Amino acid sequence: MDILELIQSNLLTPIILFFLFGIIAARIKSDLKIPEAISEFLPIYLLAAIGLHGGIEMRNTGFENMLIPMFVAIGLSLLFTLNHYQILRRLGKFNIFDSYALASTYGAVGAVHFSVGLSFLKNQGVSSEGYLAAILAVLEPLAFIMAIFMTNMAVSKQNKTKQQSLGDTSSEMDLGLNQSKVKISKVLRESITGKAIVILLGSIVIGYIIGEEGFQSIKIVFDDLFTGAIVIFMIEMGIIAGQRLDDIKKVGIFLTTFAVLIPTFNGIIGVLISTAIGLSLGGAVMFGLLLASASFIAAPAVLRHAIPQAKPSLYITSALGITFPYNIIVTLPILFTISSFLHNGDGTINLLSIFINN
Amino acid sequence: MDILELIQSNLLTPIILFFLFGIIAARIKSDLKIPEAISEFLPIYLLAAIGLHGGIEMRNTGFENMLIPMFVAIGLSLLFTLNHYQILRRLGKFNIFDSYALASTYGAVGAVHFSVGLSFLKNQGVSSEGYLAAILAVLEPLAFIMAIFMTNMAVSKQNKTKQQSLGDTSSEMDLGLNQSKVKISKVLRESITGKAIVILLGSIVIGYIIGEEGFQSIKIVFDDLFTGAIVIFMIEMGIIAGQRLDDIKKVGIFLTTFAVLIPTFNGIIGVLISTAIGLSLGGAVMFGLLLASASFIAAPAVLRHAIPQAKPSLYITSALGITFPYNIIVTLPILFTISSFLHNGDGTINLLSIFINN
Amino acid sequence: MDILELIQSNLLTPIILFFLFGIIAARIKSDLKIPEAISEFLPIYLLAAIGLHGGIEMRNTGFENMLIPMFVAIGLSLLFTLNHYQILRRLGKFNIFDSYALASTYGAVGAVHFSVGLSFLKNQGVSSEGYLAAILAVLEPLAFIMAIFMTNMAVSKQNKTKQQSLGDTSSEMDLGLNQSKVKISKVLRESITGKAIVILLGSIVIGYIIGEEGFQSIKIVFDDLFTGAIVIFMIEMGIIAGQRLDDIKKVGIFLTTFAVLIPTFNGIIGVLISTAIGLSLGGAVMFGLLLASASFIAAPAVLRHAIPQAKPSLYITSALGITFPYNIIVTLPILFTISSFLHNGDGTINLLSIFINN
Amino acid sequence: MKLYETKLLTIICEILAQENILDILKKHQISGYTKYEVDGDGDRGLRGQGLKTEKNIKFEIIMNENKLQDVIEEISRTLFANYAIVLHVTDIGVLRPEKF
Amino acid sequence: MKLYETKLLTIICEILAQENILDILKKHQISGYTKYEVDGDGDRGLRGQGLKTEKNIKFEIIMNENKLQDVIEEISRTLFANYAIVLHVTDIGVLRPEKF
Amino acid sequence: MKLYETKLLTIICEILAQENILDILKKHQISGYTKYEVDGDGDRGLRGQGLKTEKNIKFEIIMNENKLQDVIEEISRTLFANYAIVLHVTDIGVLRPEKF
Ligand SMILES: Nc1ncnc2c1ncn2[C@@H]1O[C@H](COP(=O)(O)O)[C@@H](O)[C@H]1O
Ligand SMILES: Nc1ncnc2c1ncn2[C@@H]1O[C@H](COP(=O)(O)O)[C@@H](O)[C@H]1O
Ligand SMILES: Nc1ncnc2c1ncn2[C@@H]1O[C@H](COP(=O)(O)O)[C@@H](O)[C@H]1O
Ligand code: NA
Ligand code: NA
Ligand code: NA
Repeated sequence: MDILELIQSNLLTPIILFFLFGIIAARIKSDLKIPEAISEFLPIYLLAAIGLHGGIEMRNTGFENMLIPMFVAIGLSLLFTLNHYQILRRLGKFNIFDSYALASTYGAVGAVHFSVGLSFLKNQGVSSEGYLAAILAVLEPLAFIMAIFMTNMAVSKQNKTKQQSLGDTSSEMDLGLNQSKVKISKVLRESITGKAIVILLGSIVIGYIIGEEGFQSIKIVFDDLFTGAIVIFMIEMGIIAGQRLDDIKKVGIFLTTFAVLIPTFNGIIGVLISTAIGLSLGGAVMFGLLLASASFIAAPAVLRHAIPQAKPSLYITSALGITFPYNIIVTLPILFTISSFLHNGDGTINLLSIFINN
Repeated sequence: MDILELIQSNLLTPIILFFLFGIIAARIKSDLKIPEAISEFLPIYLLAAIGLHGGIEMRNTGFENMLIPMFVAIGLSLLFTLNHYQILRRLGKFNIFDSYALASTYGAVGAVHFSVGLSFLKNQGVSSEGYLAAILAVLEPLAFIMAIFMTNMAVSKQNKTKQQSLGDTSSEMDLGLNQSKVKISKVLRESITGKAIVILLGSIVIGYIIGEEGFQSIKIVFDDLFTGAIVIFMIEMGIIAGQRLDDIKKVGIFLTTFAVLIPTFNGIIGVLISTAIGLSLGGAVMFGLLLASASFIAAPAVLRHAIPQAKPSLYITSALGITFPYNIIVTLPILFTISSFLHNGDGTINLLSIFINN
Repeated sequence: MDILELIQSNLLTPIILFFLFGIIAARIKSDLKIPEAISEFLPIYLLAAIGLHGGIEMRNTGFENMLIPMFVAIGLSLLFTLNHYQILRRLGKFNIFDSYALASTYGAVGAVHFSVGLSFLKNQGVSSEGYLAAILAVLEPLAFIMAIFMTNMAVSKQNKTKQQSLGDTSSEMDLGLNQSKVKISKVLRESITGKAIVILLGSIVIGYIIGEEGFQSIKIVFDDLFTGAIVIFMIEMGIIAGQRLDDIKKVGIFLTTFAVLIPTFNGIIGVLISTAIGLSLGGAVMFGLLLASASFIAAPAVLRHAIPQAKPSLYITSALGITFPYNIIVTLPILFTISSFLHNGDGTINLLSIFINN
Repeated sequence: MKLYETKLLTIICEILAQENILDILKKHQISGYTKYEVDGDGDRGLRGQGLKTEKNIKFEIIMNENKLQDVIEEISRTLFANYAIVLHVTDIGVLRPEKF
Repeated sequence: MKLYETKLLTIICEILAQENILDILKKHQISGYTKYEVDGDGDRGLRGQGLKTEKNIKFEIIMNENKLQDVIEEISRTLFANYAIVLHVTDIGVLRPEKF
Repeated sequence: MKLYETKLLTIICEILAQENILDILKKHQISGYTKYEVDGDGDRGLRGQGLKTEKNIKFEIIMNENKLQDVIEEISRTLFANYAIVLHVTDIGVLRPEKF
């Protein structure tokens, strides 16, 4: 199957179709809505399921070999975030706040992406390394923390320059800047105790402890219902994306291009490097997808507090309205094709060694 | 099994029993309640499941042969609505607003009826034509639109007569009447983008696209859990019906009789005609049930806006408190018995040709 | 497997682990929360599942032999409640209101305990008598009703003494006391129409009517999903318990000891006596667990109204924060080991006859 | 800080009148309001149990006095007859009167 | 339109006192009120997290002045000691004073 | 019963400003407040649909007049620029003025 065929067949899965359906429902201004309690509960459920699955896999396969992928993922995530910032600030001419907010939104990872990816692989009959759920948990807060740290640094510098030139120390703006500087420890704390990470890490540990056998009694809830639950969640995601579609005009041509090219680029790099360090076909796809993903659930919650000067209409709309559909419809099949080629094609080793030697 | 036995065995299914249980819980003033988020979500889920099921069946069996049943259903639905109006206005002496509201409540169709019907057939090991879900979607807003249209017409006429006799054009009542006249396009729009129709049509299309195979990954959620989900919903429906039982006095003897005889009549006609135009045993039961059903979820939402002068205590109470339980307990087995007789009895063709020749 | 091993393996089941996880999440002040609609719905679902299960079992095995266990349970429950009161009032020096509130909290039974017990037995491949669900329903309000009755009696007596010594009849306190005296019929009424009992009894009856066969269509929802649903509920229970952990200081050393020893004692007595009157291995465990359990969902709702002078921080914290985790982690394996020994050990009959002869 | 006197209009109505209220606000160029779901009891009976369509909604709108008269006039004229509605007006102080 | 002066009584209480408040209203022949769930903090600590029974409820009752005195007298006498309750009174204007 | 005059400060703000408001209250030693989620519309557009983070929250705080000035001064200085916030003040009467 070539990429186009795979994209087409992926397009016709319930997950994608119900997402598109949600967008249409919102566009025709239907009053369809998944009740709030359900759409708040579903991410918790999805993360618990991802975590249990990952923990059980880690028990089966061990997690000694998880350290290298973990550090590579951390390194890439930080590198990419810096790269995004440079592109947005220099080429895109965004102000410093929007640049950092967007850079970290695309440097961060999305659990919904991850769920869709797992379900996609299940459909293809391909498995992936369990420890990727742990990498998801670690990457979650990483890009935000760095972006906030960098914003603080940049702000202090500006601040100092201003003070020197003005000699005035108690301006209101100053006050605001000092306030934002202390926030980093709070953000760090809140990220780590944030519900997403807590339920994900907790479920990984529990999955690891109970193993395949202990999982049997809850398998139907946390495994068999998984794809159906994603489908229901995708309706709501589609509706929210659809409601924001009007905002895309505000996003502009530069950011739209960014929101498509960057995930593709990050994802492909992710597949290549993870293949090189030994991940399986499915593992490389998930690794690439993690790096390709943008955060649209955590981002608004964290950034609105941490960088309140940045415009949410930019970072939420581009991540949820452009990148997410693009990734699950187009990027995912691309990454799968590349990974299949690298793992099954005869030229794999050669190709990789060439790539690495360069 | 004769009708009485079938009624009895139907009475003892979880769906009916939990509905009766809900009524009792409400009557003894228990504080039992299904949380709102759940009871808002369940109809969405049920409609999605119905739609997917219908779409998949349509893919299997094609939908060319759906046109005739569709037009017959539309015709019967309009005819029945007019018939209800005449009966209510002339025999029942209801005012014009209540007459139209009730006429359309009984001309419209109910998705909960449909769910219970599907589950009943599943229990009997009988299948039905997938396109009936599409007919459900089309019939949903039909009776309302006609009733509102007719009400507007009637009101304008009254209006004109009054103006001629009074020569006064700016009275407050007049204003109200003019207002209600413009509402029809809005009602039409809102009906079509209403969540019930949107999720139902969307799921039919998605079911048609994904087919049996694409459905596998979500089958457990959207098929295996179906009857259990209905049961939970029936508890809440029972509670609401039970809370309204006191209002039945207000409904009066005429409307109570209407609420029992009309569905029986409409349903039997439905089975006969649909058998004549070639529907299967199960399909004829569902077709009859559609025509027998009264709307008690859409009706309050639409009519309260569109014909605010009508009394909700009449149309909600009779539809939910009388017709719904009567239909699922009595009408459904009757329709099934008739349809079985028509389809399996040796005299089928003869009987039908006699019926048609008359 | 000896007790310690069993405790250890029980500790490592999803139910216990997710409960502990919830506690940790609350302690690190995570914002993790199961939405209210879900955590309100889950007990209703669990009780419906318990009831259906019990009803079906009763149909299989008859319920003539349920009368003796029922009366024994009632007798023990009342006896234990009085015993708790004596201990708390005399040894613990609690005031009369706190003593009665606590005595009934531990005399009452907990449906969550029961759910966990059922799931534990399922895991061990052991079944239990269906009529225990009916005993659960009967015991639920019993201890409360007695405690409130006793409180009223005690209060009237005090009241009379005071009036005689003061000769004053219209003091404000007096008014309060008279008010509390009339409450008993209201409490009785509210207990019996309370959602827990209503859904439990309703489901038992429905389960009895539909039997194994009628259950098939909803088995997946009300049986297969059971343990997974408990797991989700346990997260929330853990979070609530964790939030209350600070209050444990206020509970004091006496009540903490009480909260551990009393359930162990009551539970063991329960296993011994129920074995003596002929319950099966699993039935005796459930019987013991019922008597060992403390109520932490019904208690706050009933007692806060009925004995408002008692301190909720005492009875909720000790029941949910100490007794519940202790029971599902320690008491349950203890009771199971004892019951196994009594039922399988060769000395069973002898041991019992010795016990009874004493 | 100086508080400027203005008015708070509170409207409690059945949820079905919600759109009509919003239309009236729009017509009078009032773009700010706060709303939330409430339960209640009154001449038309208990509200807030059962179906979503049987709930009440409460609007709170800060506005200056001249608009107020027109708005309550229109609400009472067009909606009082057909819907369960209760409204009341409170004197309040705000910081940025130009916002309302 | 003329606004008639009347009173708005607001009561915030733990959900367990809800029935008692409703009883008192009934006793004083007050058939209209609005209520909704709220969270809060006060002398008796944070409310609104955790168990349903630990929530607060807020009542708003439009009533005329003479009933007001009796109602708040009874609430403070019978409920203040045992329940977390806060109440306050606001002057408001309504259109149909006979309704309250 | 005597009602003592005091103030009710009402704050409607996007949910993200919630922590900041609570911090300010704490700083001014105000330990009592009531809060609940609301929807709304205003200069910054419709709020209350979609994501949880896009909801509004409404605070109601009974407090005496001297604290009031400091609190609204700090809120307007530190939060008005970055968050959607509307606040207003009402005169109310309470029974136990020492509680606030
Ligand atoms: N006296 C009152 N005080 C506060 N709210 C009221 C009052 N009367 C009615 N309401 C509210 O207004 C709604 C409609 O009132 P009604 O039209 O009287 O049924 C009720 O459901 C209550 O929420
Ligand atoms: N100063 C205040 N302003 C507004 N609401 C308050 C205030 N103090 C207490 N409350 C509310 O009243 C409830 C009970 O108060 P308390 O008895 O002080 O715990 C609290 O949970 C709050 O919802
Ligand atoms: N005139 C108003 N009356 C009542 N509430 C308002 C008003 N204007 C704004 N609000 C509330 O305050 C929130 C923030 O206002 P804004 O900054 O104007 O968007 C809105 O979402 C509304 O809930
Ligand atoms: Na990323
Ligand atoms: Na019909
Ligand atoms: Na007990």
